[in-house]
Amino acid sequence: MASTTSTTSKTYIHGEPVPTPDAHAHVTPLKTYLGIFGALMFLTVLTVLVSFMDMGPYGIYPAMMVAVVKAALVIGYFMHLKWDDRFHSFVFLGTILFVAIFFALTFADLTTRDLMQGQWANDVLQEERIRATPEMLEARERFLSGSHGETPADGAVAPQGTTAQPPATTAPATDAPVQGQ
Amino acid sequence: MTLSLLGKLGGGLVLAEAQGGFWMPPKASTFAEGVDGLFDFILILSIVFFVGLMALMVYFAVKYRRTHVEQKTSPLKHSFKLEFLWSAIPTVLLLVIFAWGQRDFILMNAVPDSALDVRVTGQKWSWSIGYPSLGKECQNKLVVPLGEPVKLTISSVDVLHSFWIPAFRLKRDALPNKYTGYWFEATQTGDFPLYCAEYCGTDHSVMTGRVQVLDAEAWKAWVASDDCAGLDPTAADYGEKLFVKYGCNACHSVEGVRLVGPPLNGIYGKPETMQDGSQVTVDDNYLREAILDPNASIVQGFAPAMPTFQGRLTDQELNGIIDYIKQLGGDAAPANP
Amino acid sequence: MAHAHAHDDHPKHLAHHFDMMDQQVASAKLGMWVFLGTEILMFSGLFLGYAFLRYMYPDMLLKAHELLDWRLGAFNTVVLITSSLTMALAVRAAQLGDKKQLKTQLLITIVCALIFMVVKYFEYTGKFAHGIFPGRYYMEASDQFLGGPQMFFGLYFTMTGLHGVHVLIGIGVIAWMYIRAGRDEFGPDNYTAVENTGLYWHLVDLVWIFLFPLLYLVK
Amino acid sequence: MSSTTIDGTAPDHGAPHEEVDYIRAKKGIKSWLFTVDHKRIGLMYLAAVSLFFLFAGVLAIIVRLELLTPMMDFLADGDAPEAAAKARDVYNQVFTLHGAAMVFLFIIPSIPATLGNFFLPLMVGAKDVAFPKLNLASFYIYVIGACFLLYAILTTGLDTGWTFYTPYSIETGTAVMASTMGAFILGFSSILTGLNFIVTIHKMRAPGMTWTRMPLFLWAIYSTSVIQILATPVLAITLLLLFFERAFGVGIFDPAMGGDPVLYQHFFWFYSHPAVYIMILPGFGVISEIICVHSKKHIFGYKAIALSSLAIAIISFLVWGHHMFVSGQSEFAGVLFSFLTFAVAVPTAIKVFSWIATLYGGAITFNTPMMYGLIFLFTFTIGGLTGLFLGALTVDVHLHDSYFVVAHFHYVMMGGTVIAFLGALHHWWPKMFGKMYNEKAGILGSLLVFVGFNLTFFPQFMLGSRGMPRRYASYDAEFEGLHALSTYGSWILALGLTWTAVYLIASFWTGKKAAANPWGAASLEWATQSPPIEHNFHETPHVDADPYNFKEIDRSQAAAGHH
Repeated sequence: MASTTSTTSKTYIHGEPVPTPDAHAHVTPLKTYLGIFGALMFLTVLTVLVSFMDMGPYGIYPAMMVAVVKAALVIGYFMHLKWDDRFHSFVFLGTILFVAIFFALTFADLTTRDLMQGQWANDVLQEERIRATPEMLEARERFLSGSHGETPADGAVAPQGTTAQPPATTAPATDAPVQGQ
Repeated sequence: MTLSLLGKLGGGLVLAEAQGGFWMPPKASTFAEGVDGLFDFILILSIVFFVGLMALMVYFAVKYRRTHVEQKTSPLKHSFKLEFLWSAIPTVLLLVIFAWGQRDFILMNAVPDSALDVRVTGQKWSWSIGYPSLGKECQNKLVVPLGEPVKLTISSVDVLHSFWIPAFRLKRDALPNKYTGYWFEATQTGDFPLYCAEYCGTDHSVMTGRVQVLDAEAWKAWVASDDCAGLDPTAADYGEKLFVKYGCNACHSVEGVRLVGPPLNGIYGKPETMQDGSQVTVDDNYLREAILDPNASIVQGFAPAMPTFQGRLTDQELNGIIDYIKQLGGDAAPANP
Repeated sequence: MAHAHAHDDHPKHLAHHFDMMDQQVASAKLGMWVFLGTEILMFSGLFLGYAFLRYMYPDMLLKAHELLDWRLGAFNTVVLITSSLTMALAVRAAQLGDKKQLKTQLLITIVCALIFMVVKYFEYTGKFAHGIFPGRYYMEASDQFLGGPQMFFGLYFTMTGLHGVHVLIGIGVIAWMYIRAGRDEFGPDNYTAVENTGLYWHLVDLVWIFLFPLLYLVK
Repeated sequence: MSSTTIDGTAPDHGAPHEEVDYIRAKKGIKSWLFTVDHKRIGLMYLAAVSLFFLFAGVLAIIVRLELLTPMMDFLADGDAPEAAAKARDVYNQVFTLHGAAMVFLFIIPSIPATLGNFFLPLMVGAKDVAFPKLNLASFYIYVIGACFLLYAILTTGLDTGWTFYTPYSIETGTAVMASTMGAFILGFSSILTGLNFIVTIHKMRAPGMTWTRMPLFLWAIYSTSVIQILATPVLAITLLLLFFERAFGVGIFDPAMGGDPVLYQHFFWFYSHPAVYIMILPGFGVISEIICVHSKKHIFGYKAIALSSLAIAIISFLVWGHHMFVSGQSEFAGVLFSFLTFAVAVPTAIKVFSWIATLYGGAITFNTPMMYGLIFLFTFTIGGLTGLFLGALTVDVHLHDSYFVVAHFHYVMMGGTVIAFLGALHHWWPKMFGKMYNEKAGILGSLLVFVGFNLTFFPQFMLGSRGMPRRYASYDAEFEGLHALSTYGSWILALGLTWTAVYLIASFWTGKKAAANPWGAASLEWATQSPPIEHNFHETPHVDADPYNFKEIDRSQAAAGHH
């Protein structure tokens, strides 16, 4: 019922003899690599430029689309997935699928909480629901009104309260935070 | 010993049968019927499947036991019909269970407008149960009227807790960052236990209380009584009541006993050794700081376990508690171990 | 051993428990791809944390990211993409058996990675100088509030920090490849180690491709 | 014994040229500590895992002793109230460490890392796993992780429960950071083992071993590894975030900063629910092997069992929210997760039905492995069915965090995995050590374990449904009888396990020499001598039939009955 074979020239990668896999053979031409590099640089510039268009919270969509395209280029060409064993693509896409499950089901909770839970103390504002003290609300107001983001933040003009504590304000700015657009 | 145990157990079972059932505690809310119904449905289903499977297993095991070395066995490898059936039938039954549970679950969360508003606040390790419309505030005691809808809005001031009333078949976690809750209508007068069901630290096991369901008359009497009444700042026992209301007594004894935190009797005006070795005299300012920012300085030999009361106490309440600690007797041993 | 490999044509780089070179190479590559999968899932937790913040506190997040300098982020993006290119070229050189090219490209990759880390260093110290520390050390207690910038920076330092650790590990591994290349260990028949190092390095790049717009750009 | 023939007969042992086995192949402590032989690594895991099982088991006995009576007494030093408060702290640490040690140090590595390591390469007909050095590394990573946990125990202990729920885990004064680091490191051990197994199964199967000729144990280990690969990284990042939360307050899990403890639970259970299947799937695999081999019957529904393992692995990622029905997640999410939860019950049911159908028409030997196989069917079926109560939304609202849950997961984890582990140890003991244990002692041990186990945990179902919350150190007097019963059961269980350890260890000296294939099994691990030689097989085996093709199967009947 069973026989023995010594190790011969055949590969048994899936338990069955298969012709020698060809994963090695493909050498990408230099031109392709440079082309991909150019495309990635172009997309980087593009995503920065798009971010200057004031799209508010919708800015995330073009940014993510560009990032996905860039990722696809890196994976497909730099990482050779385009010519690689199909199963590696399967592994990669499978991983992405489970990341998607993680996100989707967690957000299935986060985004639907107020459907029914709004009835518990829904007279209280989201931010103030529990534990927010007046000082916190004031700090929030201060922060959102932009006093942090817009000053060159070298301490002198920082809003009150940021001057006392040690490491906060002494060293000169090595990278001046940029003005809010 | 074993006999007495069996007696106890048997007695317990008979007693349980009288109060509720073999499996379940007494049914005391409108939801209990539905929950127990589904429980029984799954139980019967489980027993049928379990007994059936075990009977088959034992039957096969005995009938096909190996009696001689060369015993031949069946070549049966699979049967599509059988496999389809035993995939499809459980699927249908499971869908029924799901749908049943889902329906009641939604009802459990749809609060009628007329419900009596009760606020439940968990803290390490006690429950405050407030009645905004009645101006009452109870400790570890929930009093509800029979046959009237009651809405509990649950939250916590420190870590997660969970407010479980087995007789009502209801439970919901108390969170520090948002309100949760449930509602019910009690269907049986009596006195039932309530528990904290989410692990919350040292005294989790004693974070329990009672639920009292009162009939209309008793309820009226209770509402009019001064049980759980709001606190009068001019009353002599104002500080003592606050001490219980905020659960201080769960960790701080006033009889010289070492609990989670240091006992408080006789400490006022005395020096205490802190964790960093420094000596502090217990005065009004120290007590104020110790209540508002408990982890700023810890008495030697104790863990930093106390939640902050910043933003939870009014100045009047704070003074009341400090006055109470001030006048506590001083003949007990000093708190230091 | 004596029984298993009695035959003479046992390739130099073949480990004892494999029958065939191709089998060994395919195993190493599959292993690497599976490992990359675990890396992606690990980072996904941080991205979900970011998504949570964005969902719960959009105003704060949009405001807080303005405290980051997009120019430094963009510069680092360019540096990393360049290093990705040189890494790919290094693999190509190994495939073609061009030892000199291989060493040069690996060296450029290491230099790019070091530049990335140096820029990160200045970015971090710059933040620290302004009191921007993660979490509860952010500026002062009075600057923190529920859903405040302390959360954004807590996550910013965690994400970029974990990514930075990956860059450092990458530098170590690529340096090792450089040393091995110097010992003439790689050739057209044996370059899986370089290839797998490349895969890892590209993944580090990939993560940054997403971190950059999310942390520095998105409004 | 030079032939690798697989024909189901017990080959004549003491054959002329038997070779030196893997245990005696090399001498000295170094030859063990630096070995890359998967079999030796498996044995080192077995030693480590057994040690931690003993440790966590002793903690369980302490828990049960405290719960013998309603008051704090066993752990309390006297009757004073302060003694009770202190004893409650000790109790909290004891149950936390019992859980953490059992989950992270024992159950997760139990079957995969010990028996998987030992038998996976043998069963695929390979000389070793794909990455032997990585395999050794993951053992040492496991040891380092365990050291972190031990450090936590020896310093301030840990009192968060094994789930590390925030915000309690952020503010407690116990060694949460050391413990999370420990679990984080253990996670890497688990990931690397899983990675190794996946690649081994993909690339190193012997000639002729197609996917459908793999023993079901391999399918189970494969599915387990898939979960390890996909879920454990999320545990790693969760624990890392918790670590940073304590170190500098990232805030996303801390309500005091604006974070959400429920988000932490999502993160945690995204790993920890699939982890339940990391724990039980290898047990499923073992049972498939045991039931077939000891009833000499072809498995019923090979494909259904194999694919249901994979299906469970995937669906297990969709159901984590059923740990959170009352946690404050949205009601919609509760309903969604409840629905998905019932989906995972179907493949599990298919397995149980198939195993019982396998018994039909067999030639069943009542030896110790088979006893454990039957016990598994009994206890796991209870464990599985009680899961239905907890998946149903409203019933779970009542039963959540009660002793019903405690009983349920002990029926699955202990009645499932541990029983399967014991069965597997007995099934493969002859192969691993070349010695037969005392069969009568084995049967006695299995009966003691069976009685002790059910007596310990069945009363807990009743405790839970009647309203006993879990993680309570003291309780209402009405629960005393059932608790006492449970404690008495734990003594019988401990006796049974001790007895098992004694006769198994005794077999090293007193056991008869085992044949290469004492059960007449047909899978590859039995095709080499017992214990195997260092490189497993003299020649690469060639497979041309499936692993349940016993010679006792009546092929004439098959030919007649087919079509």
